[in-house]
Amino acid sequence: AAAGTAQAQAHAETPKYGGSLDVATTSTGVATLSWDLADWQATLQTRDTGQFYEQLFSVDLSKAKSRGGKYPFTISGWQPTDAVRGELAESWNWVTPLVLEVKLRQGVKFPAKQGVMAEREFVADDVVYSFNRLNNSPKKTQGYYDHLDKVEAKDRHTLVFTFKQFLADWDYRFGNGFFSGIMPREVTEAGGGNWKNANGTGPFMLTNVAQGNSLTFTRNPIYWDQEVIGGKPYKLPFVDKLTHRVIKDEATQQAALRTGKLDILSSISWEAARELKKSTPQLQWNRWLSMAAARVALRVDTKPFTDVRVRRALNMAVNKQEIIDKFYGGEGEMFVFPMNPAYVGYHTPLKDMPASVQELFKYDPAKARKLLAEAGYPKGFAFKMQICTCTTEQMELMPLVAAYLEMVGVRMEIVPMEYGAHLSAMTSHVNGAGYLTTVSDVNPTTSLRINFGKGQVYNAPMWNDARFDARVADALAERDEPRRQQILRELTAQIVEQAPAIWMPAPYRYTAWWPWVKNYGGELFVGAGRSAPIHARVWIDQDLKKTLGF
Amino acid sequence: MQAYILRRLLALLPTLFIASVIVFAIVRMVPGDVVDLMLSQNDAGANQRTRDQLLQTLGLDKPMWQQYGIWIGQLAFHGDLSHSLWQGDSVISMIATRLPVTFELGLLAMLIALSVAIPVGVYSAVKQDAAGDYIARSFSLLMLAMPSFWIGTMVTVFPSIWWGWSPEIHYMPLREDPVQNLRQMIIPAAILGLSLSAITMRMTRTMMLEVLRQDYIRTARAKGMKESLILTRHAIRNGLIPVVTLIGAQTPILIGGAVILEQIFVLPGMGMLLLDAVNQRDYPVVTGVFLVVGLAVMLINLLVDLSYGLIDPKVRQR
Amino acid sequence: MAANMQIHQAVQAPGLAPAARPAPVRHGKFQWFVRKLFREKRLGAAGFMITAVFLCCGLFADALAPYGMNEVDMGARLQAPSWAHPFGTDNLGRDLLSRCIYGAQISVVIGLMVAAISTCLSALIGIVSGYFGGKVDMLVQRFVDAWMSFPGLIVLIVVASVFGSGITQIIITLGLLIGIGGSRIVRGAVVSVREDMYIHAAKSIGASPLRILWRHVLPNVLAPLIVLFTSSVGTAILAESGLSFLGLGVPPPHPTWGGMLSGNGRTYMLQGPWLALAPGLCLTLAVYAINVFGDALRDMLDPRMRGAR
Amino acid sequence: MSKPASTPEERDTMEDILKVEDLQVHFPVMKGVLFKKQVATVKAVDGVSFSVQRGETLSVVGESGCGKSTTGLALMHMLHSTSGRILFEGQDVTSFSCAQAKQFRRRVQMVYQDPYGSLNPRMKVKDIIGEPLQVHGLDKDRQAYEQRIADLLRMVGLLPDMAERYAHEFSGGQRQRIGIARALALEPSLLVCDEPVSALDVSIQAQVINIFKNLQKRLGLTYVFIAHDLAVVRHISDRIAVMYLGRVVEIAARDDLYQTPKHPYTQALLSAVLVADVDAEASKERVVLKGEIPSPLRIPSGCRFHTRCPVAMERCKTQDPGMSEHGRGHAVACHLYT
Amino acid sequence: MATPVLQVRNLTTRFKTERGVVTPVDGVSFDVNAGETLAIVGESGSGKSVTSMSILRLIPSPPGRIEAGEILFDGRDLLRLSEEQMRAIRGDRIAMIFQDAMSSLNPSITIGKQIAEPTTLHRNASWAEAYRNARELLDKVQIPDAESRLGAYPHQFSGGMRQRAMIAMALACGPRLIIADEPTTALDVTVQAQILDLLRQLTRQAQMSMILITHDLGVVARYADRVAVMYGGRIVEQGTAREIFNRPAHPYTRGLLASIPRIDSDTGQPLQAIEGMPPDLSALPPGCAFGPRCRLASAACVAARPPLTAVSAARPPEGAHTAGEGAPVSASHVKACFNT
Ligand SMILES: Nc1ncnc2c1ncn2[C@@H]1O[C@H](COP(=O)(O)OP(=O)(O)OP(=O)(O)O)[C@@H](O)[C@H]1O
Ligand SMILES: Nc1ncnc2c1ncn2[C@@H]1O[C@H](COP(=O)(O)OP(=O)(O)OP(=O)(O)O)[C@@H](O)[C@H]1O
Ligand SMILES: [Mg+2]
Ligand SMILES: [Mg+2]
Repeated sequence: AAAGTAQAQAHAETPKYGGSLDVATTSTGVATLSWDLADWQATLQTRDTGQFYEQLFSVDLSKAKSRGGKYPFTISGWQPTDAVRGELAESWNWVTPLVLEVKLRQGVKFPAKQGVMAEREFVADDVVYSFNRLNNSPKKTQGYYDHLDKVEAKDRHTLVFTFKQFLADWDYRFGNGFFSGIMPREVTEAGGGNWKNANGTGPFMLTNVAQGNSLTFTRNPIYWDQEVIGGKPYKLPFVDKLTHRVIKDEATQQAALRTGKLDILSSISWEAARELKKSTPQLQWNRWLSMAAARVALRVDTKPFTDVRVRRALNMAVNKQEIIDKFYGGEGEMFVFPMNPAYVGYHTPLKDMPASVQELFKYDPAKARKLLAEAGYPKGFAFKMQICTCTTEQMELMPLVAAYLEMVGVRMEIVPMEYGAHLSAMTSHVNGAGYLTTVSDVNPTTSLRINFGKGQVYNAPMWNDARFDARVADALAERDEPRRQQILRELTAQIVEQAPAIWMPAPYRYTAWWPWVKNYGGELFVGAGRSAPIHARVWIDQDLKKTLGF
Repeated sequence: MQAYILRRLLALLPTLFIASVIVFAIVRMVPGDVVDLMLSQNDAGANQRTRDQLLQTLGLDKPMWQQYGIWIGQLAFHGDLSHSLWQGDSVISMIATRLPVTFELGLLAMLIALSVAIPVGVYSAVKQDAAGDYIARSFSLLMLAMPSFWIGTMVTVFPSIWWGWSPEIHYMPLREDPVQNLRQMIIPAAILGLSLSAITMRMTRTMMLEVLRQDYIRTARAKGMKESLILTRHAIRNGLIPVVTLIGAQTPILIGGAVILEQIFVLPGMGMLLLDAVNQRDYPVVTGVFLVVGLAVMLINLLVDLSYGLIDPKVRQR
Repeated sequence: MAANMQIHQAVQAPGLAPAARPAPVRHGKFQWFVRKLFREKRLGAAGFMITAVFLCCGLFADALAPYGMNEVDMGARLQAPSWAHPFGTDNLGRDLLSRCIYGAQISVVIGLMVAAISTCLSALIGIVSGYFGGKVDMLVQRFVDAWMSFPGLIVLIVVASVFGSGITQIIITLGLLIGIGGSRIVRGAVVSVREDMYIHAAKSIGASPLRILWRHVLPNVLAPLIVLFTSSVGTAILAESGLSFLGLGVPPPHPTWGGMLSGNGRTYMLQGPWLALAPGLCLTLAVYAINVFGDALRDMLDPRMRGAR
Repeated sequence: MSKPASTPEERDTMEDILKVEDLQVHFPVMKGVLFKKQVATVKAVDGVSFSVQRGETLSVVGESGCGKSTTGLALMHMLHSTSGRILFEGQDVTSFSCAQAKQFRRRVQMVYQDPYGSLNPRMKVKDIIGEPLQVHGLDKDRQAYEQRIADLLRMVGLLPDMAERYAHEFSGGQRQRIGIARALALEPSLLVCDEPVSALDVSIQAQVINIFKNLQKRLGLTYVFIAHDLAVVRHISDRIAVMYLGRVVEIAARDDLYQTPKHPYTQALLSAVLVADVDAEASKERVVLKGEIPSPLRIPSGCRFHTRCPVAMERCKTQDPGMSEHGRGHAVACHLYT
Repeated sequence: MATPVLQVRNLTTRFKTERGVVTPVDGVSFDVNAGETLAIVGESGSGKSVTSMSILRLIPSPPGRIEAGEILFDGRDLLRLSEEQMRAIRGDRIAMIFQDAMSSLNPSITIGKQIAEPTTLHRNASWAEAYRNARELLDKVQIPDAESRLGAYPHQFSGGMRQRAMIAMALACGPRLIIADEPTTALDVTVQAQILDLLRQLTRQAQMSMILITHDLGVVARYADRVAVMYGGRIVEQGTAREIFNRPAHPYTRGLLASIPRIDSDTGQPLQAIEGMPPDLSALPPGCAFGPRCRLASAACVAARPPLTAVSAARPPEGAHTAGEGAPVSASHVKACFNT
């Protein structure tokens, strides 16, 4: 990994070691779940364990926009193929169409942990052990590793993956996804669920957990990776201490940022950002499109949503542009689901979509009324829409949507539900005719499958189309990425046109950091939900911090 | 009297038992179970097999009464409140880290509430319908009328803009740095305490008005006692029973209901634990928190009941 | 002396039993009450007026509100107070004055209903348990203990998820929550009244327990009950706002003061302070008014205060 | 309603309306703050027996704190008695069924010693007095009911106008009269009066006592009359029981007792009576009892009175004298007479 | 016996109630000399207690108010003293025994503490000393087992015991004037005798003065030096005990004396009571309050209120004052009646 030379100027300052970094991460809603990777608890788990349990693949941060590249690295589940970089893997190649050989990086070491393990080298057996442990966990998502036959260590630093069949997602499933962490045997034997035992090859070591308040990490002194700045390599990480804050209340988060108690605040609403820019002009900013695209799923197995005309009519009845302009202050995107614009190569901009799709995003109450009349609802109808009380922004927005619908004679009754009940209604497929979901689409290959595949937990509209499912499967089995992209683009247009949901615009969100946070451009994720390599590269300009009065 | 206390303590057991059965069942019957939530953690989509497997692993496939039997058995024989379904930590240890925070917050709030409520209540009873009464009561009622989340937010937002000050977000346990800890606790405790104080203050005023008209107050005056001494020595005590009861009644609010302030001031207390556990449907944690809160409430109510006897000797004879 | 003389003149033929004095002009009870309230309890009278105004707002919201409760006008977003919108508009361009008026409908209804339910419940449980004592008390109090140790939050979530979230559910749940907890206060008061001599006297007359409770115990614990009632109005309105804060409040589009305050009010605290100011003021004023009115009511029901000044 | 009045001749043969057998009322004395221990027992009433016949007045006199009120409350079944039996018309008051208990409450009333404490501060006088009538359903005829309240008030020397007032607006004596009016409202068969006239001026006292006597004549009421004023007692009673430290020490017909008091305590009591005559009082010497007044916490051995008795003998210190009869219905507990 | 300790002049106290103004004390004047016992007797509800509470300014206000008059104690007008100065007098120089001993004791404080309190307040005594003093006082008022009774609560005392506790409390500081409102009503005659003897002894030895309010005319006869008779909120007759008992001048006084039950007489007859109803203090007739019940009443009695006048022409009033409203009354025997 070489640093982009063009940005020499941006990185001209010589980095300094030391200092501490305080961040409030994107999902502050819930404290860490299990510390044991084999508990299969995805997002939040990787967020925190990702600081020390590394994976085979990561991304090349030198391709970040802030460093002159083209990727913002603000989406959690997927990274563009050309940005992937080996982390614990040094190189990999397909020996046969179904056998993958991975050369592991040499000289990577687990640091010593009192009472758990002595310092030792990381070897291929560790990967095999971790994989088998994940694969054999009783809490495993069934079928997750079905594409794999076995994982073996050829020698100390070579791994052989034997596939049953090709899967486009293979690197995500066990490589840079949510269930890919390498946890040494010693830790699991000492008790992997106990944070005091946690120990990995990553840039940080977990030193304290204050339940419901903070996680404290210190730098791993024998971390393997380096960063080249101004042509000079530097050992990582720079900071001595990293603290993850669990702050649920947004006002508190922002106050803490304002007063320098937080160095980085990752997720800020556009409105709060405007205010913060005013009250704290020194802050640095990055804007990114929220992945949590909302849509009011309409159950296609329930009248009147069995009729596509009704579903399309509801889409046309909502003035989405006005929502972007007024509700989101112009800071939103119209077309973000099921293919996020960040999925470069998979996403088709709205203007390139067929007219029948574009039509859905144009406000046309007259046409909506006409469609409804055609479908046999000239006077409209009423339906219940379940919404989670946890999505405050949507709780605000939905009355507005209801008001739009009212104008074409459709009465949408908002049924707020408590978080667990709401989510569970969808996962166990008992949700109402209307159901607001904001579940984010983690990556382009899974997005269509888990949101519209038959029986899938996120399939709130109960979309059930065997041909569609088969095409999705085709795409997953397709080795050629452009062809895969082609299939998925077509499927996206199809599903959007069928309107199994009222597609809602997505707002932009902001990341803010203080100017003393150096070598940082607002990147949020490498791979699935992890931030360790980003934070490892950040250095703190402590003099600047002092000059600014903190 | 000992017999009474003993009886009360013994009565705790069945109460706790019945209550635990109810909570145990209720949290599990609330729509949205833990397995659904765990499944939704998955990005690849899960199927029935995953679900069954999870149920079995978590021991949730057994009939409810069996689950309860196992749980209560562990509690009875090992003093173990089982483990969190998500984290796998022992519930006791989770509560043990959270309880001191809540306890401290509650105690501080209670102290603040009482030290405001009783003097103000007494004052405004003595000065009934005078300007002082109106002002004191108005102030106290304003504290009641302003929602604590609102004050809390103001306290976090405006000082941060005007003076670059915001409440500490790093929780410092009392043991490690008492000064820092108190600095952190005092604002939420004051907000909570002041909002609780209003009701207590009104109760104090009301009871004071009842008491101050009694003949024995006249006797005290006839002895030449100062009004202030009459109040502290003769009056307050006789009006104290409802006030003390109020303290007991406010306990659940203090222990379980301070969620909002814990959230705003980033205090890792029981309220947050409970809220998280409920959100995540972490049944053993919910049940455990409930049991601990319940025990605390019951013990405090026992103390309140015992204090009746101290306050009113007539009640003592039963 | 002068006052004395006037009275003397009012007396007619001396030597008769003075029973023949003309009865003082009798006003209706309500009239008496209002007159006395306004003459002697200025603060209470103000509270009474404000409460009445809010009640009227609630009752005649449809007639009073200049705009609909959910009338969105995205063009008029986040406008500061003006003639067209005396309280300003919110982030959806809804008129805050109208929403506050409709909010009165729901908040005041919630407040009063919850207070009514909870106070009755408190009185019922507290009086029965405190008065009978012994086994009844032991049993009832264990039940209350168990109930109080239920974290209210869980109860609310259970109710919200089993019965759905709605005004009725919130009223009933809050009523139960506040009521059962409050019963201990009533019980405390009853316990100290129970041993009074007049209770013994009533017993010895042969008064039934029901009568003793109703005629003797209740009036003598009325003071804490009134405090309880008026406090719970405030508590309920505030609890609803707390619930809104946690996302368990009255569902949109019904505006509640608490919901407005905890939702938009907080989000737009800096951009549009009036968003919080309007409902906050209503809430504060209502809670304040009901409480001072309650205090005045208590004072006036105290027989020892009768005829003061 | 109450039974027709009995003529004096019948009295002897009539059954006892009230019979008290070996009544004991003990109060525990507790010490300690949280963990209380019973450290002693106040034997407020310690073996009292007497009986009252229908239509007669039994007065109970005795030293202050000797247990008169406690006995009275126990008779009303308002206190838990430690042992002994109280028979009302031959039936144990503790064994009453619900209906019987109500009947009992209707026919037995009490005037409390503490006039203020026993009046509900939140009730108007008319309700206080009218309550017994309401309880027993005698308020159906509104007009008669109000008339009755006015009559009762007038009967005890209060103005019917006062019906609208609250208890705290009355003077001590007026409160006492409210209590009397309440007790008389139902025209009970048995009235337990605990110092009903102590706070009344002599004129009103006379009026009230006359009413008591008239009612007795008219309706055959029975009174248990607890009092300190021996002149009043003489006027009202048929028989008198003298109590000392939780026991009855002498019981006799009125004239017997006043003319030939037997027990030394009774004698002392009578000698201490004051008369409203300045010259007589100026010259009179009173027998003042000497010696430590014993406490019901530590009742002396033997005769309870021996510590203060001017004629105490050696055996009085050890032997408890039982009641013995001397002459018709005149019983006394004293070693002098055994 | 020359200097009055207390001079009450034209004292008027009113209660404003919903039903009108009640005047329980209406222009009352009297003196109390050092070492003297003044008995106030009279109709129940005639204002005796209110008078005595007015002296200590303990009228509940609202609804009560002292409207007029002077109360000179050692030459100082109590009605003009500040609250603080008044406090120094209450319980120390003037002590009061309230009529309703039952409700006048604090139910939640031990008897011992309540008795000890005045000593700590006015004598700066430590609690231990005060308790010792309290014990002695309880002994003095004949409560047996004083030591252990110190720790009892009022409800554990009998009526008479509470009354004695009140007396002990009043005696705690050795006051110059003691106002005893029916102090012995709940006591049996032997204890009563001992208590009253104790009080008399104090008046004799310590020159303590006493206002003794009582209905027991036997007590008055034995212990009072002078007697004031109240009716309908006014003093209708005043004189030495001997004068009142032997030559009662006012018809009410006479009626009262005639109502006394006699312990030695035959009781076949009903007791004699004054006829008619007591007056309503909120609507007193303009004339004599007793007029409506008076056999001797004439037109004059109905028209105007009779002033206090000296009784016997043979003994002219010593102070040579014309007895009338508000005028100091120093004639030994005065009455407010036109006809006797
Ligand atoms: N708070 C009050 N409000 C109205 N009237 C009152 C109040 N207190 C006393 N009175 C009236 O004042 C009058 C005098 O009362 P006071 O207590 O002085 O009588 P008293 O002479 O002491 O009688 P007793 O011998 O019965 O104690 C009574 O008629 C009473 O009704
Ligand atoms: N609740 C109680 N607890 C403890 N002791 C009590 C209680 N009630 C009464 N006593 C005691 O019992 C004894 C008798 O009391 P009681 O009231 O019967 O006396 P009494 O004869 O009515 O006296 P008095 O004439 O003074 O009213 C007293 O020594 C008193 O202290
Ligand atoms: Mg008694
Ligand atoms: Mg009196």
